[in-house]
Formats: sequence, structure tokens, C-alpha cells
Amino acid sequence: MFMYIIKRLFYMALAFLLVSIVTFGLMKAAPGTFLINTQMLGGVQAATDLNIPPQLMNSFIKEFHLNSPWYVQYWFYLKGFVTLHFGYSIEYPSLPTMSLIKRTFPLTLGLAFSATVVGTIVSIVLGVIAAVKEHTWVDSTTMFIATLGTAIPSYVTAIVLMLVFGVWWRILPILGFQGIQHYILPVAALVIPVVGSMSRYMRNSLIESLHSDYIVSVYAKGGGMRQAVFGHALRNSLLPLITVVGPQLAGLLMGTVIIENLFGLPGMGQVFANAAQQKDYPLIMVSTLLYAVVIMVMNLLVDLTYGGLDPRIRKIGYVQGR
Amino acid sequence: MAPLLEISNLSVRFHSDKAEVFAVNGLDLSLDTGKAIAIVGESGSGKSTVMMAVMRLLQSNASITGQVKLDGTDVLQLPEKAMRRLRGKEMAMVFQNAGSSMNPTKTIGDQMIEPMLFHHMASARDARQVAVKLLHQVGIPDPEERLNNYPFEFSGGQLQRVMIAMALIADPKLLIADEPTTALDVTVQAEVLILLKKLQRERGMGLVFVTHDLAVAAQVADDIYVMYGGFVMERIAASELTTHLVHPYLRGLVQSIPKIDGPRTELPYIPGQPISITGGLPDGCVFASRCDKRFVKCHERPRHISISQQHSVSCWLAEGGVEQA
Amino acid sequence: MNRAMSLNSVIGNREQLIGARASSWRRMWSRLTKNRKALIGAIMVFLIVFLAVFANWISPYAYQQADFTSLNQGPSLSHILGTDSLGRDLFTRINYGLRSVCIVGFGAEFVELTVGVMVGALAAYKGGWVDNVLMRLVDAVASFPSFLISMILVTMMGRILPVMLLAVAATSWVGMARVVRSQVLRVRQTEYIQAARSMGASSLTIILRYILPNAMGPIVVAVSFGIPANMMAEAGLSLVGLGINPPTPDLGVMISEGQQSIMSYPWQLIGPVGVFIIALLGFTFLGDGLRDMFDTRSRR
Amino acid sequence: MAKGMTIAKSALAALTLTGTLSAFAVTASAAPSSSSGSFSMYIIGDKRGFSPDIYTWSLYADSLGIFEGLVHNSDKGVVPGIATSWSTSKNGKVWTFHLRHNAKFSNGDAVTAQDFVFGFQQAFNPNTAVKDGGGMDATAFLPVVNGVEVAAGTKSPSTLGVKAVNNYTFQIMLTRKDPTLIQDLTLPAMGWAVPLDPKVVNSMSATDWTTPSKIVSDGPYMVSSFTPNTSATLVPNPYYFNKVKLKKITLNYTASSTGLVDFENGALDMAIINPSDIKAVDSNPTLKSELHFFPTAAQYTLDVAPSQNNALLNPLVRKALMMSINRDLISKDVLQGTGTPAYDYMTPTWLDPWIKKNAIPYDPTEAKALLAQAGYPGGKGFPTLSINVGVGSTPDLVAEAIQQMWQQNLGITVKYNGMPASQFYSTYNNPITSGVAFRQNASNVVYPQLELPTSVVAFLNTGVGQDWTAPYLPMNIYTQWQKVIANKSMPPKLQQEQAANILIHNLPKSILQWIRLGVKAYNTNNTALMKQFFYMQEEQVFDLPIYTPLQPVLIRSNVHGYKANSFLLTTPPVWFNDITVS
Repeated sequence: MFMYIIKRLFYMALAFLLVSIVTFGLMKAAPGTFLINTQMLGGVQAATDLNIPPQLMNSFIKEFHLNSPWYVQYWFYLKGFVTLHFGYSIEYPSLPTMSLIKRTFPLTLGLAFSATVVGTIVSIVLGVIAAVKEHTWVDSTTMFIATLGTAIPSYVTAIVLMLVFGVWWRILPILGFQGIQHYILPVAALVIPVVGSMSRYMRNSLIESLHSDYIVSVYAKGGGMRQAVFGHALRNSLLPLITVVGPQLAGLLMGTVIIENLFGLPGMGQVFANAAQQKDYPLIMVSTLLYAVVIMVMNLLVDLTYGGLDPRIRKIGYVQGR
Repeated sequence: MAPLLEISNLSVRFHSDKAEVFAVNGLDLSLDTGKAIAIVGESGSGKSTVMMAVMRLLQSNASITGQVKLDGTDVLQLPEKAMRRLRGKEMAMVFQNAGSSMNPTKTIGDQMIEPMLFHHMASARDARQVAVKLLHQVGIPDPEERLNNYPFEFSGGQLQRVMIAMALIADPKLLIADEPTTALDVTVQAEVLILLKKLQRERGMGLVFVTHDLAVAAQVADDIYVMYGGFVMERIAASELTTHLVHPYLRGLVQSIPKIDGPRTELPYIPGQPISITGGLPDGCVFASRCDKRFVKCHERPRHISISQQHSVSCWLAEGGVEQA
Repeated sequence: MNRAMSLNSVIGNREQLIGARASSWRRMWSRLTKNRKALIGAIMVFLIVFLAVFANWISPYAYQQADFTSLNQGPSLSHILGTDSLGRDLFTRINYGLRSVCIVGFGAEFVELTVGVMVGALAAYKGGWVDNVLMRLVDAVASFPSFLISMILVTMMGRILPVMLLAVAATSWVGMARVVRSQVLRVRQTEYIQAARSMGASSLTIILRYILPNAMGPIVVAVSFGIPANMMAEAGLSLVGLGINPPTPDLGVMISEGQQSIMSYPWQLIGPVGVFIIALLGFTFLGDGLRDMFDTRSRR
Repeated sequence: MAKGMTIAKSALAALTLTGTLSAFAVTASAAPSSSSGSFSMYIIGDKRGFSPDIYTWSLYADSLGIFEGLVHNSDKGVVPGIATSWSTSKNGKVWTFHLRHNAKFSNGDAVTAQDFVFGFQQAFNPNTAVKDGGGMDATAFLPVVNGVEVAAGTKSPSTLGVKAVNNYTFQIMLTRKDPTLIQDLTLPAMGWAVPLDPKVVNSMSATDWTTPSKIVSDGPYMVSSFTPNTSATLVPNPYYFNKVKLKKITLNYTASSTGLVDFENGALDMAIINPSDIKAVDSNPTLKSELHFFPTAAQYTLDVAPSQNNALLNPLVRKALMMSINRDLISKDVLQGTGTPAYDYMTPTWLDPWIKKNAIPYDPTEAKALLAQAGYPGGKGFPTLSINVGVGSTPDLVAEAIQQMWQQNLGITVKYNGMPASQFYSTYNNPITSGVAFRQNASNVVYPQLELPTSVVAFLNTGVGQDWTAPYLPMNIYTQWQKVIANKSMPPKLQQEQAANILIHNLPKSILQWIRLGVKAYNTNNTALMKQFFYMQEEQVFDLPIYTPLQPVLIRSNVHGYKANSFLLTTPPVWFNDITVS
């Protein structure tokens, strides 16, 4: 298990380097980027498109070492990120990026986290119901609704939810963030696609477990449906479910970008969308890397949880066929 | 005294989208307490289906007719709840593939004590004591520690022993072993067989042993039922197997057992492929298409006739008297 | 007996092996037509693609053609889905908007497929360190914040169709690479490939005649799920203000505009959203159906 | 080219005589009494905090009652603020303000003349106010002694021409006579300088201006909570010298796309709604009575874009194009009433209604004739005409409507090029490579009553003047001009001079003649000259004015004293403390 963690951490570091190189490369290649080192003009000319005032530009030259060769720039970009010295950005010249992130990222993470928790619980419940009632109308109805949930992206769901709950019934707020009730619709919009795919996964996985030989053993020992499902099959089908939580979380986190914009939630997604539209390169660089790190850490946690829960990985480090 | 298990006219059919499968067709069988019988047949002959029908563990697309009496009670008529009370306690089962029949993510201790817990026979702690004793009996060293191990930490032979112990934990009257040794090495096979036989004798259980291996069957069982295409071809006492057999199919099976001390000739085998029991059965004898003794009469289905108290057969040849092997 | 049976099983497998290719497509077709969900999905997809491809012929108006005498009209005979705030026919604009969405959906999938097959097959074939390096790369790209990368690319390179297509495909090829790799590995290990190899078939023959057709199923399924995912990403970009430059109609932009008119002119939202949902559902149904068809383990 | 900034700045710059605004005050009706004295409204906002010295959208809120300067705007026009009276020296260069003795900051400290000195120094000091380059052009409008030098960093802030004669007497020394000084002192970005508590501000970092607990202000309201880009809450300054009328003001910064819903469910008492929501509002009598259309100071104009092809340099062509745009239809139908036709760049129609009577009418037939006269009968031979527009996430309906009108009325090929705002501005001054083009100019109008360019150079430097006239230059000269404009390493003053020089020496006579006429009209304030100036524009059609937005605003019927500030984009009230809620 220890070696497993070390190995995973090593791969994570590699992935992080790749993301940072790609982000840096993209920013350097972008037309009008301030990362271009124009020796003659001290880097200022390169940024004319960005409408950066000279004083600000000078501070960026210093902060990002724009008068040095690219590898030095890259090194300081990486170092700055790792040591949490995020500097300032074009759009928020008087607000350190770090405190901007501190202010906005919790909301985004909160959205993604609550959506994951709610989504997982609902998925498990629906998946179990459908699997236990396999091949009945309960199963087919649940799964049809789940299919709709998978097929329709969260932002379309969000628009429909806004329309129904905010515009027609007027029972929930649909704009801004002033309290927990502002969380309800965004989380619901994010949860529905998650439930769509995860409950299907849960059902299929549970059905597969329920059809395996050891379940026959359970019945042969005098167990009933309850013992089969809750004593054996559920636990075994939750394990593979954990492995899909990781990608789901990543998808959710990306979904928050649009959802925050739709609901006017002051989260990191809105900041990023704004930064992208305004070509706020310093902010784009930091936040892309930040999102990537969060995704990687989540995947790592998911894998470790899986490893910790599956005795085969915990004890011998692998499962055959996986 | 009434037999422990008495099956009469048992038929099992599976319904699928495409066709009906005639898995078992009018089977009769009886087993006395303390005795062992073996059901022998190729894969697809319906031998395992019979026992799954007895346990009522078949999938929902199976329809079962006939009678299965355990201690005089027809288990096919019992409600599911009452049936559950029998499983594991009155009759227990050892499966073919111990590796997949054990939950890979639970310790064997947790799995072994389940029959006792399901039937409220003991607390978990007491049940573990019983499990330790049983593991010891089936020859697992350090049983107390091994209780906390997971199935993947056992070898195939050990796991099969654990399975046997698990089946015995609630002290059943009837033990059904469904090809318990097929997946094992030959040497391990013998050990497990001996163990099984020993335990059956000691406990005075009824044992139904399902296998495709006639030689194994002869070692373990008192009576042997040979199945083909969902029918019992011949029922014969193990002691008479080599001397009194009637059915050409059984003869073919016996001949294809290699004899270590015999001359090295080419091994005879039964030509053709096992009959398909999907869709429908032939009007005549199900074995006719592969039978070298086939004659006109074989276009009709043979009756199952008794030759002696422990010997019966379904073959037109038997109508004309017993033909010596 | 044992030998007889094992011989039988080999013969059986050979028959299976020979028959596999000849009838697999026909069998699949008949399975497809029997699978109601897949059929409905296929019909919906056909309809959507038809509208998008033949937008010029089907649409009763030109997409930019304003009619200042019929602004914000509800659905009627002359404008079956109503008009927008310049009196332009919504049905027409939706058709053209679908075209944009489909170009990105299919185009990006094509790019993903090309890159995915190359990387996946290479990894599976070469094995060893090549496999290791490629798969680490795939893992790394999979942990990219994909939507953000798309947004950055669109911001940098402009809001035009080819850019959006590449931006969407930029990170999503990894899924395809994984599917291809695992399929090639799976098929390579199967008995009939080993049998074919033992019979002396050349490796090219093996790839072309056995591996590819047999690895096809999951790849086709992945494609049919990939297309709607790309469409979602495209429309998502529109919703954060990075849609295709006007005046090219785009379904995502129409949705975000329609959202604003919902109180007064609901059809301006319902039309585009409805068609978008139909498109996504069509692909999902089709994908589900195809998966059922190809998945031998699935129980019905 | 710092176009984005220019536009944003002129949005604030365009303030004028408050007297004309009273027409738009919401008159109180007998409304049901509301239980609370709180008011929530939509206002444009950002994330950069409430520093009164940095140019941000939050400055709107600052100027409406978080800070209070010497004087401030109100529903009665400019009224005394912290200063109760003032006097000027004979030469008009020294202003002496007498401050009230009971004014206090929200931390309880008294507001003194020294605080004004400190505040003015902060506003001019490039190391504090304009540290991030987003500072205000205070220097451009307040001719304070040494102001230019301090802002340029060549002189120390202590040399600035402001003085505390004693605790409650404050003096401003000017370099020249400035009759609009009092007016300018009310305006953020034009002369906005407020008292600051040195003790507090010196210990603040730039980021503390986003932390309400650290902000100390002297207006009737103070910031009690702030979520960047989302909302802020204002509560009464407990030490304010006068009665503060509301318990709480909530400022909602979030985009107004759901304004109607928020108004209906009570989240907002003042909301700007979508044009497309007007029909829904009209169908509800209560809502309809709460809907107001406030004029704004912005204007949507199409300017000639620089091009090798000089087809657009022919006034006949421009007139034909102008005549085939149905401005009434655009305002009433396409914009659903949220616009009013614009006829002149320099004067809003609502300020001078006579303009409308004399403006170029919509006349497609005449337009066709003019185009034929210009050498393009039936549109034949006319180059492809593009309309270049910088758009946000949604297309520009007006540009698309004009595209259709031109194409349908004149038979010429017209392309609508919507592009992201950043792309639009970064390519703004690049000559068009094929065909000809108009480019959208959505900036605020320059009003003669306020900014009076006293010379041709000043006229050309009115922010929009340059971009607007430069395309009339010959192409080779235009490239020269463009180089000057793009050169960021040149001092701004020199840059402006050089650019203006190029224009003055190379522009067509007709334009220069027209500009001279305008300057003369401003300087003399002569109505006849003003009209002549207007008629000349109508004859030459130097640009195509399309419409001025009318902001559709819902105000709860129990809100009184809301007078819209039409010179700020989101038409907030002119002074928060004028508002009461019954």
C-alpha cells in the first residue's frame, strides 16, 4: 500500500508538470500575451492588446521575470504556484490572486462537494431500487429517467430548473449568493446528470454482483434478498462506484464554471470565465493549474479510498483484471 | 423409514426469449439418511440443475414441476420464507468453484458464520468458535488467524475445504456437493474427496455428489445416477458399476476411463456431440443419435424400468433382459 | 471422453472464428433493429443530422433574413417555431445552429478518434515502455481541467468553428485512446486470435481481419457517446460567452439568448432547447443501444 | 489602443447639468407602507473595492453616498456637502471652502480640512491612487496648482495646491479660472476628491478596500458587507451629521438578466429589466405602473472605419446609408422601446428635441436615388460593406437589423461582423483590407454643455474625436497616425499633440470646417451657431447616430425620492439619502 501511494504521488507530480508546461506554452503562444519577451521594448509592447497600464506591466515584468529566457519564466511560474505566491492579475490589480481564490474557490468547491455527496447518495438509493426490482417497471422507469439525466447537460437542466422554480413557481432564488437557499438549484442542476450516470452504473454494478456466484452461496446459506444485497452485493458494487466518482467530480468541477455563470454565483468559475474573456493571462495560468491540482488530488483520494476499501489492493497491491 | 430426500417426476424447464430449454425431464431419485449418492453426467446433462432445483436456487426463468420431499416435506410447495429456513440449516451446498463462490471482499470468518447468524443459531462470537473448530476439522492450520483472511489468501484446495466447513457449520442433514473437486489438482482432489466422505460418515448426513467423473463417483457414492440430456439413463449401485451396467452410454463412459495398469491402446470415446436440449427433445431415446447399439425401437422413448431394487435403466435393450458387459 | 470434448470445443471455436466476421454486421443490424431504444435513437440522430446537413434546402428562409413586420411572433403556419426579435424564422436558425453544433460534435469526434486510435493502438501494440509513457501521458491529460482548456483555446485562437472543434477535442481524445488500448489488448488475448496466430496468420491479417472488427464495438459505442459530449461542450462554451462569432447561428448562443426572452416569448427558448435535447437524447439512446448490442456480458 | 478604458471613463465623465434631470424623478404615489426601511437595487459593480481614488465601478456607489465631498448631487441639483459655503478670489483662482463642524467619519473621527488635503493628495498621487494605473484623470478636469506634475510623479504630493487654513477652512489653488469647478467636484473621475482619514488610510493596504470592516467613510452610508461581483450592503454611518433615511441598502451587482424575476419575488426594489421582458411587464397593470424608462447618456453610433477603398468618404453614400436605416423601428420594435432614436453625436435628442424635426428622415426611395447619384445605381458596383461590432456573449441585434435594412433597401452586400470585445478593440484601428466598413461606437456622448473643447486640438482629443475623424485621412497618412497612437512609450501629452497635428494638417477641409464651427459654437454658446453646426453634420453625415438607450427600470411603488442619474449607465439614484421607503 505504501509503495502504491508513492507510485501514485509520483505519477501525479508528472501530470502536474505536464499541465503546467501546457498552460505555460499556451500562454506564451497566445497572440498578444504578455509572456512574450521583447528585449527591445522591455516586454511592454507585447502587451498592448491587453490594455495593461505601464505601471502594472512593469510589475508583471518583475513578477513573471519577463526579461529572462522562457525556462526562467517557467521556473518562476512553477515556483510561484507551488509556494502559493500567486501574485496579482490584470483584472484584479489591487487584489492578490491568492485572496481572490480564497474568496471564490470555497464556493466552487462547496458546490462540487455538495453535488457529489448528494449525487452519490441519491445514485446509490436509486441504483439499489432499480437493481433489486430488476426487469420490472420500477427498474425501467428509474433507468429511463436516469438516461434523460445523463443525456442532458447540467446547464440545460439549470435553465429548466430556473424556469420552473424561479420564474413560474417563484419558490427558490435563482440569482446571486446570499444564503444556503441559493445553493439548492445550482446543486440540483449539477446533481441530476451525476445521478443519471452514477445510478445507472450503480444498478448495473449491483446487478452484476447479484448475479455472481457468491450471492448464490448466500442464498444457499439461508440468506434472503436483504442479506444478499446489504451484506454482500452492495458493498462489492460500491467499490467500482468509487472509481467513477473521480471522473464525475472532475466533470462536476467543470460544470460549475457554466452553472456559476448561469446563477450568478461568485465562485472561481465565474472568475475564470471572466478572466478568459478578458484575456487575463496571469489569472488564467494560476486558476487552470489550481483546477488541475484539485482534479488530480481528488482522483488520488478516490484511488486511495478504493485501495483502502478493497482488501486485495490493501494487502497485495493489485486486483487481477483491473 | 422414509428416505431423507425423495425426488419424483422432477422436470425443470428454462424459458428464454428464444427457446425453451428442457433441462431435467421426469427425474426420480431417493436418498436415505447417512447414505451418499452421485449424479454423473456430461456438462449440460442437467445434473447440477437437479440439485439447484432441490435448493430452489434456480433463476426466475425456470419452471419446476414434480415433487422434492425432504424428510417428507415437499420443498417445492413451501413459501420462500420457509424455504429459507431450510437452506443452510437442513440442507447445505458446496459449490464447484470455491474462488468465485466466496465473496472476495469479506473475510472467510464473516462468511463462514453466516448460516448460523441467518438462522439465529448462535451469536457471532460463538459462531466463530464453531467455525474455528470446523476449520480445524477440515485441516486448515492456524484456524483462528485464518478466520480473518480473505479468500484470495487461500489456495484452491484450502478454499474448497473452507467451503465444506462453511456448509457444515449449521449441521445440515443433507449436503449437496456440486462438482466440489473439478477445479482442483488431482492430488488435492483426492484429499478433499476423502475429507468429504469422512465427514459424511461421521455426521451421518445424506450426501448428494454431483460430478462428471464416474471414477470419483464410484469412490464416494453408494448409488450412482447417470444422466444424459435431462434424463436418468441408469441408476446403479456403485459396487455393481463395472459388472452389471446396461446402458450403452454408461458403458461408453466406463470404457473411456484410462486404466493405468492396462495395455496402452487408443482410448475409446463416445462419438458425436452431446444432445442439445434447447428447443425440444427428440421423440425417441435422447442418446439414440450417438448410440452404436441403436435399433428401430429407439425411435420411441424408452421407459425407465427396474432391474433390481437398486438398479434401473432407460433403454430398450433392457426390455430384452440384462446384457452382460 | 475428455479428449473428445476438448477436440469438439476446438472445432466449435474454429467454426465460430470463421463465421464471426461474415455474419457479425448482419447479426448486429438485426440486433439493432430489435433494440427499440437504439432504433429510436438512430431515428432521432438521423433527423438531427438531416436537418443540419440539409439546412439550406429544408429551411424556408435565409438565416439572416429579417422580417421587420413580424418580430417576436409565436409559432404559426409561416413560422412553425416562431420568430426572434428581428423577425427571423426560428426553425431556420435552429437548423443552421444545429449545423454548427454538429460540425463541432462530429468533427471533434473525428479528431478524437484519429488521435485516440493512433495512441491507443500504438500503446497496446508496442507495450513495454512505450505503453507506459503513452498511458502516463493519457492519465495526465485526463486530469486536465478540460473545459477550462477549451475556453482558453477559444479565447486565444478566436471563436470560429475549426477552433471550437479543436478546442473541444484537445483533451477528450484520451478517453478514446484508453478504450482503443484496452480493446486491442483484450482482443489480442482471446483464444481465437491465439488460434489464428497458431495457424500461421500474419500479424497484419490478424489486425485487419480479427482485431479491428472485434475491437470495433466499444469504439463505436464510445464514438456515439463522444459526439453528444462534444456538442454539450460546444454549447457550454456559448453559455460562458465563448460561442461562435455572430452572425453564424449557434444553438448554444440561441439558448442563452432565449433564456432572456423566457418571460415574454418562451418559444425563443423552448425551440432551441427542445431540439438540443432531442439531439443529445438521440445520441445517448443510440449509444445505449449499441452498448447493449456489443456487450456480450449484458443480461437482458 | 486603450479603447475599453476610454469608454468606461467617458461613462462617468458624461455628467451634466442636474437641473434637466428632474423630469425623470419618480413621483411618489400613495403606496402601501412597507415594514422595513430597506432598499435593494441593481447597480453595476466589480470586485476592486471601494477606494475613492481608483477608477472602479464601485465608485458609483462611493459617489452616491458612501463618501461625501465638499458638495454633492441631489434631487435638487448640486448642494453643499461637508462644505457649507464657499467663496472665490477675485481672479477666480483661489477657492475657499468653509466646512461644517459636525461632520464625522464612520469611525467617529471628525472630518477636518486636513482630511481634505490628504484626500486630494491621495487622488493626485500616482503611488497611492493610481498605483495600479487605474487611477482617475482628476488632473484633466481640476486645474489644481502642480496637479499635473504631482500626477506625473515629478513633484511631491505635498506641493499640490490645496491647503488647510484651519481645521474647518479648506483652500484650493487653481492654475486658471474654472467656472465649472463646483460642478466638477461632484463627479467621480472628473474632480472627485473626498476627505480621507489619514490615520486609517495610511495603515490600509490596497486590498483592504474590499474589506468592509477596514473601510472608513464620511457619507450617510457605510459599507457593511461586500462580495466581489455579487453584492454589497450599506448601513447608516452612525456618526453622520444628518438623518439617514434607510436602515439598509443592498447593492446587487449581478447581471440583470433576471431582473424582472428578482423584482417580482422581492429580491430587488429597483431592477433593470431585459427589453424582451417588457411585454411581460406590460401585461401586468401593477408592474406596468412601476416601470420607468430612464434616458441614458450613452449612444450607439456607427463610425466610418479606415479602409483602402474610399467609397464611404463620399457624403452622398453616407447619407444614402443613413436614410435607409429606420431608427424609429429599431427603437420601438427591435429594442422594444428601450431606445430612442439618436440624430446627433453631440447632443442627445432628449436634451434638444428640436433636433428630431430637422434630422435626416427614413426614406428608402430617396436613399436609393442618392446611391445612384453617387454612382452605384441599385447598389451595383458598391463594395462589400461590413458592420464591425464588439459583442459580449449575445449578438448585437441593432447591427443585425441595420445589416438587413441596408441589404433590403439598397441592394448592396452587407456583412455583420460580430467579434469578442477584446478582438474588436485590438483591431479597432487596423484598416479594413477588403471592402468598406462601419465600426460600432457604443461610447458615451460628449455633451457640449459640459465638456467644451475650446480649440480644435481639444476637440480632436475628446477621446472619441480621434478615432472618429482619423478614417477620413488619406491611407498613407492614416498609417502614420496609427503608429503615433500605438506608441505607448511616448508621453501621453506629446502623443496627443502629434496625433492631433497629423489630423489638423491632413483631414478633408469639410471636417475641419465643421469642427471649427463646433468649437466656435461651444465657445460662444450661440444657439444659431449650434444649429448650423448640427445642420452641417446632417449634410455631411460624418457618422451615423442610431439610438440612445432608454433604461427600462422597475421601481417599487413604495420607494420615494428616486431620481435617476441618467449620466451613469445603470441609472442609479443621484444621492442615496434622497430615498425613502414607505
